[in-house]
Amino acid sequence: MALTVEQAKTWLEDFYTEIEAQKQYLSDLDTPIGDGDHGNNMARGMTAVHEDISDADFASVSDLFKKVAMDLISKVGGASGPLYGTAFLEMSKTAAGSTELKDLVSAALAGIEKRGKATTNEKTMIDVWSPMAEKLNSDEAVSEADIDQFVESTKDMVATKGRASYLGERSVGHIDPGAMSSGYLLKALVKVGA
Amino acid sequence: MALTVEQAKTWLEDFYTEIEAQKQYLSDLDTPIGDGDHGNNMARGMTAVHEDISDADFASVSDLFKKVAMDLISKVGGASGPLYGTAFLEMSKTAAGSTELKDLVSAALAGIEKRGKATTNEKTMIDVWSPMAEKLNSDEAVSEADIDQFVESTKDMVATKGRASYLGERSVGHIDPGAMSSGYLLKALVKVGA
Amino acid sequence: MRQMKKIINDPGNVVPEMVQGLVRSNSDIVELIPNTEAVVRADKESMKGKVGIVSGGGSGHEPTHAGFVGKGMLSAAVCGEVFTSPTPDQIFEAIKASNTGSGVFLVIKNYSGDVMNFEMAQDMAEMEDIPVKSVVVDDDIAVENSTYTQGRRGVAGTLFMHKILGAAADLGASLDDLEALSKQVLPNIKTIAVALSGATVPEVGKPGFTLADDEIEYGVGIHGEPGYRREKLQPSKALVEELVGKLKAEFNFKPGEKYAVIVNGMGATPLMEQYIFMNDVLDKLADEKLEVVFTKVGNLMTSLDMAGISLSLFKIEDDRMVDGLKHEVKTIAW
Amino acid sequence: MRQMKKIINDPGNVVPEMVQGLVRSNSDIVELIPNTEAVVRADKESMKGKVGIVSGGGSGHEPTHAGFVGKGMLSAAVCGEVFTSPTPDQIFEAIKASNTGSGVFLVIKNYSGDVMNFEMAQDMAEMEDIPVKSVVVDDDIAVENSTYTQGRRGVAGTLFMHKILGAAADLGASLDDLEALSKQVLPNIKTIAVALSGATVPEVGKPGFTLADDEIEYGVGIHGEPGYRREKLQPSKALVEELVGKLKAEFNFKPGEKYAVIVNGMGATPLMEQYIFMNDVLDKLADEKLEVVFTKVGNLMTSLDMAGISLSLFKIEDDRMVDGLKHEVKTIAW
Ligand SMILES: Nc1ncnc2c1ncn2[C@@H]1O[C@H](COP(=O)(O)OP(=O)(O)O)[C@@H](O)[C@H]1O
Ligand SMILES: Nc1ncnc2c1ncn2[C@@H]1O[C@H](COP(=O)(O)OP(=O)(O)O)[C@@H](O)[C@H]1O
Ligand SMILES: [Mg+2]
Ligand SMILES: [Mg+2]
Ligand SMILES: [Mg+2]
Ligand SMILES: [Mg+2]
Repeated sequence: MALTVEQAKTWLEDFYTEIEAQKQYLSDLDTPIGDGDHGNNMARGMTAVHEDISDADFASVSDLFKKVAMDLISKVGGASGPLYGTAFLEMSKTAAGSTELKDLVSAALAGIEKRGKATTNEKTMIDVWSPMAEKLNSDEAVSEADIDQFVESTKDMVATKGRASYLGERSVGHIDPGAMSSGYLLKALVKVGA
Repeated sequence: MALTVEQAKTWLEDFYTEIEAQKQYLSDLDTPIGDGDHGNNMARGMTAVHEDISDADFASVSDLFKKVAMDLISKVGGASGPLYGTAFLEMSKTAAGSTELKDLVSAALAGIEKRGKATTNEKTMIDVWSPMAEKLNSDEAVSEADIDQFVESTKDMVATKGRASYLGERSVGHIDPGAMSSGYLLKALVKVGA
Repeated sequence: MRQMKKIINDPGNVVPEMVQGLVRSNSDIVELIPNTEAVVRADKESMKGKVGIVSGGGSGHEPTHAGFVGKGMLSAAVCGEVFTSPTPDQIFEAIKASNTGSGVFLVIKNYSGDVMNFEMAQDMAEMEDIPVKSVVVDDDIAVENSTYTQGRRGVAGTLFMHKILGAAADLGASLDDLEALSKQVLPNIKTIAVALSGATVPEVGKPGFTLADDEIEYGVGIHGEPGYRREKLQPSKALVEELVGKLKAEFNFKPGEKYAVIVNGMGATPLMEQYIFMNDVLDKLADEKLEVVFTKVGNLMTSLDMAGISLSLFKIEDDRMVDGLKHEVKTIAW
Repeated sequence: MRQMKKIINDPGNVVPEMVQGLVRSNSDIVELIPNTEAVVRADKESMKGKVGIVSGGGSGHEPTHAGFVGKGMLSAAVCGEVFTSPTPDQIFEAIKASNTGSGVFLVIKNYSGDVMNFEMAQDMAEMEDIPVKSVVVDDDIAVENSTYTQGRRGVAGTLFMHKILGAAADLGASLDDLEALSKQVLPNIKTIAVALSGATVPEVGKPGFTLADDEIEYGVGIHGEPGYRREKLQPSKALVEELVGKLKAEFNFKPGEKYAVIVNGMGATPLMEQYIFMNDVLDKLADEKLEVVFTKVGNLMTSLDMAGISLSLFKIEDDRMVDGLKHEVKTIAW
C-alpha cells in the first residue's frame, strides 16, 4: 500500500474532477451552517493544482505533495486552505521516508488537528480523516462506503469549531462541507488502489 | 369686493382644511412630474398658519397676511414656500392701501412672477393666478368652474419652469401640482364672497 | 407594495434627529445654530477675517452638506426637509453665523426651490448690510440645457465648487475673488449618473420610481428625477462607456487635458462597486489620453437609499485648482 | 429569484479590480504590493523605525481594511477573496513590506480561516527572522462565548484595535508594548449588530439570507452569519434599547464609566439613518449615566450590500486610550 508518483497524480486529478463536479453542492452544504463558499474555495485551489501537475514531472511523491500544498495554501484561503495545505505539507514530509497510506493519512491528520486546534466530534473534516487513519493503522481495509459513513456521521454532531460553531445546536442536521470534500479526497485515494 | 379680516381668516382656514384633505392628492400630482412632496410642503405651512391665526386677533388684513407670509416662508421651503410666501407678502403690502380682490390677486401674481422668474404657459401656479387676475381686473365674475378650468389648462402644457421642466415633453398630460393648490386657494377666496 | 424599511423613529422628524446625531457625534467640527437645522464650524478661529462659504439644500444627500463644514471648506450648511430646499430664515441664520465681517458666498444647487429660498435669504442679509454673493451650480448633463427650461440640476460636481471656494476663502480670497473663481469653475464641472434603484422619502413611504430587477436608468437626478434612458443591467465597463461618452460629448475631450474625477455612491451602493467602477473610469480616461490629476471615491452626495453611482469630471485649466482640491480640510466627510 | 444587481464586471474578478480602483485613486496614501491583493503605505518615511501593523481578511467589508492603511494606523492590509480569509503567502508579503526592522504586529479577526492563515504567515515570517506578534479580536457579543466553540467573531470593534495600536506604533511603541496594549484593549471592545437585509456575494449571486419586508434580525455577523432573533421592524429607539441592553449586560455598565462609540453602517444603510440611530444611542448612554468620550459614525466595516447597523463600545479605563483614538492619521477612510 505504498503510493507511486503516478498513482498520486491520478488521485489528485480524480479529486480535481470530483471537486469541479461537486462545487455547487459543496457550497450549498456550506450555506446553512457556513458562508457558502466551500465549493468555490476548493475549486480555486484544485484548478491551480491541476494546472501545475497535469503536464509536470515530479521526482518523488514528496515533491508532488509539496507543490500541491503550496498551491492550496496560496490559492484557497479561508479555513480549508490552511487545513488542506497543512495536510499535504505534512504528507510531503512523511513521503520522504514512507508513502504507505497509513503513514501519509496519519501525518495529514496530525497536521490538520494541530492547525485547526481541533479534535474529533467537533463536526469538521477531522471526523473523516481520524476514523480513516484509525482503520488504516489497524490494517483494516477501507471501502468507499466506510468513508461515506464517516462523512454522514458529521450530520448529527453539534459544531464546536469553524463557522458552523456560531450556530451551536442549530448546526445539527447538516453534513459538514469540509467533511464532504475530505470524503471525496479519501474515496479518490482508495480508488487509486495503492 | 373688499376683504375684511374675518373673511380673510375664513378664507385661510378653509384653505387649510382643503390642503389637509387633499395633501395626498397634491403629493401624488407632484410624483410623476416633480418630487412628490407638494402636499406635505403645503400642509406643513398651512398647519403653522392655522395654529398662528385661529386664536389670534389681527388689527388688519395686512397684518394677518404678513403673519401668513412669514409662516409660509419659514415652514414650507422648496419652490412653493418662497412663491406662496412672496404672494402673501405682496398682498400684505397692498392690503395696507386696498383689500379689493383684484388688487390683492394682482399683487400676488406680480410677486410670484418676479420670485419665480416665470410667466404664463410655463405650467406653473402662474397659469392659475394670471387668468384669475385678468378676469378680476376686467371686473368679470369668477366662478369655481372658471378656476377649475385654469388648473386643468396646465395639463396640456410643456413645463419650462420648476422640476417638471426636467421632463420636457414628458410633462404633458399631468396637471401641475402648484396650479392645483393655487386653485384650492382661489376657490376658497371666491367662496368667501368678498 | 414593499413596506419602507428604515432605521428611523418618526418619518416627519428625521431631519432634526439626524442633525442632532451628526452634531453630537462631531462636536469638535460642527455645532448647531440655535433654533435651526443648520450647522456652523466649531472652529471659529478658522473663520476669522475670512469670507464665509454657505451651502445647503434638502436633506437626504448625506454627508452633503453638513459633512463638508469645517476649516478649509464650508463655513455653514443648512439642512432642509428631505429633498426640500431649506427656508430663507434658516439660510439667513447660517449667513449671519458665517459672516465675520468679510461677507458670505453662497453655493446654491440649481433647483427652483433652492434658488428662490437662497435669493430671499440673500435679500434678508443685504437688508442687514451683510455683503453676499452666490453661484448656482448646474453640473448635471442628463438634462438638455436650454434657455427654455429651469436649466440643469446641481448634483455631485457641486463638491468641486465647495472644495475650491473653501480653499480659496481659507487662503484669504475676497468676496469678489470668490465670485470670479466660481465663474471660472462653473463651466468646467459636469456630472452624469446611473441608478439601479429608486430612493424612498420617509414621509412618502414608497420609492420615487421603481426599476425592474434587471433594469437600470441613466441620467437620474439626486431626488429621483427621471433620466434619459432605461435599459438592462450592464457590466461596469459598459456603464463607464455610456457615462464617459456623455461627458466626452459635453467637454469635447482633447488629448493631454487634465481632469479631476469624483465617483459618488448614491447611498446603497457598496464601496467595492464604486472602486471597480472607478478602475474602469480611469482605464477609459487613459484611453482618451486625458491626465487625471485628482480622484475621490465614496458616498459623498447621496440620494437616501438609492443604489447607483454618479461620475463627475472637473476640467483643470489652471493648476492652482489642483492645489485647491488638495488643500487640507478638517471636515466630517471630505 | 431576484437577480443580483451590482456594478461589477466578472463576479470572479471583483477583488483585483476593486483593489486596483482603490490604489489608483489613492496613490498618495497606499500602493499595491507587487503580485498580491495587499496594499502598503505609500508614505514609507512614516514607517521607518516603527513596528508595522498588518491586518486583513476577506473582502466585502470596505473600507476595511485597506481604507485604514496610512500614517498613524495600519502599515499594510491584505484583501482576501470576498468573505474568505487571505492566504499566508499574501499576508507574508504584507508583513515583509511593513517590517522596517522593529517587527510586525498582526491584528486578526477571530474566524478559523483568518486565524490559521495568519498563523501560517507568522510561521513564515519567523523562519525569516522577522519578529511577529498578534492579537485575535473577538468583539461580537451576539454569539455565546464558550470554550467549546470557535469563540466570538471579530467585527467593527476591531477598528478600535487598529486605531489604538496604530497610534501607539506611530509614537514608537515596541512589539512587546503593542502586545501588552492589545491585551488591555481586547476585553473592553464589544459589538452587536442588527440586519435589515442580507448580503449577496458576487460569485454566489443570491443573498446569504433573506428577511421579509417587515423583518429584522439581531446579532447577524459581517458575513451574514445568523443572529439570535428575528422580529418585526422596530423604530430606531427600540433597536437601540435592544442593542444597548445586550452591551450593558456584557459590560455591566456603572455610572460614570467612559466609553468610545462606533455606529457602523453595513453597506446599504444611508448615513441619515446612522445619525438618527447614533442620536438615540447617545440618549440611551446618557440615561445610563455613562460618559461618551469619542464617537464615530459611518460605513466602516461593511458587509457588501447588507442593510443594517452595528454598535461598538470601547470601555475606556485609561485616558491615554482617548489620545490614541484622536491621534491624527492619514488614511482613506478613518
Ligand atoms: N478549526 C478547524 N479545524 C478543523 N477543520 C475546520 C476548522 N475550521 C473549519 N474547518 C473545516 O473547514 C470547512 C470550511 O471551509 P471553507 O468553507 O472553505 O472555509 P471558511 O469557513 O473560511 O469559509 C468546515 O466545513 C470544516 O470542515
Ligand atoms: N420658477 C417657478 N415659477 C413659478 N412657479 C413655480 C416655479 N418653480 C416651481 N413652481 C411651482 O411650484 C410647484 C412645486 O412646489 P413644491 O413641490 O412644493 O416644491 P419643489 O418643486 O421644490 O418640491 C410647481 O408645481 C409649480 O407650480
Ligand atoms: Mg465557507
Ligand atoms: Mg415638489
Ligand atoms: Mg421638494
Ligand atoms: Mg469563507
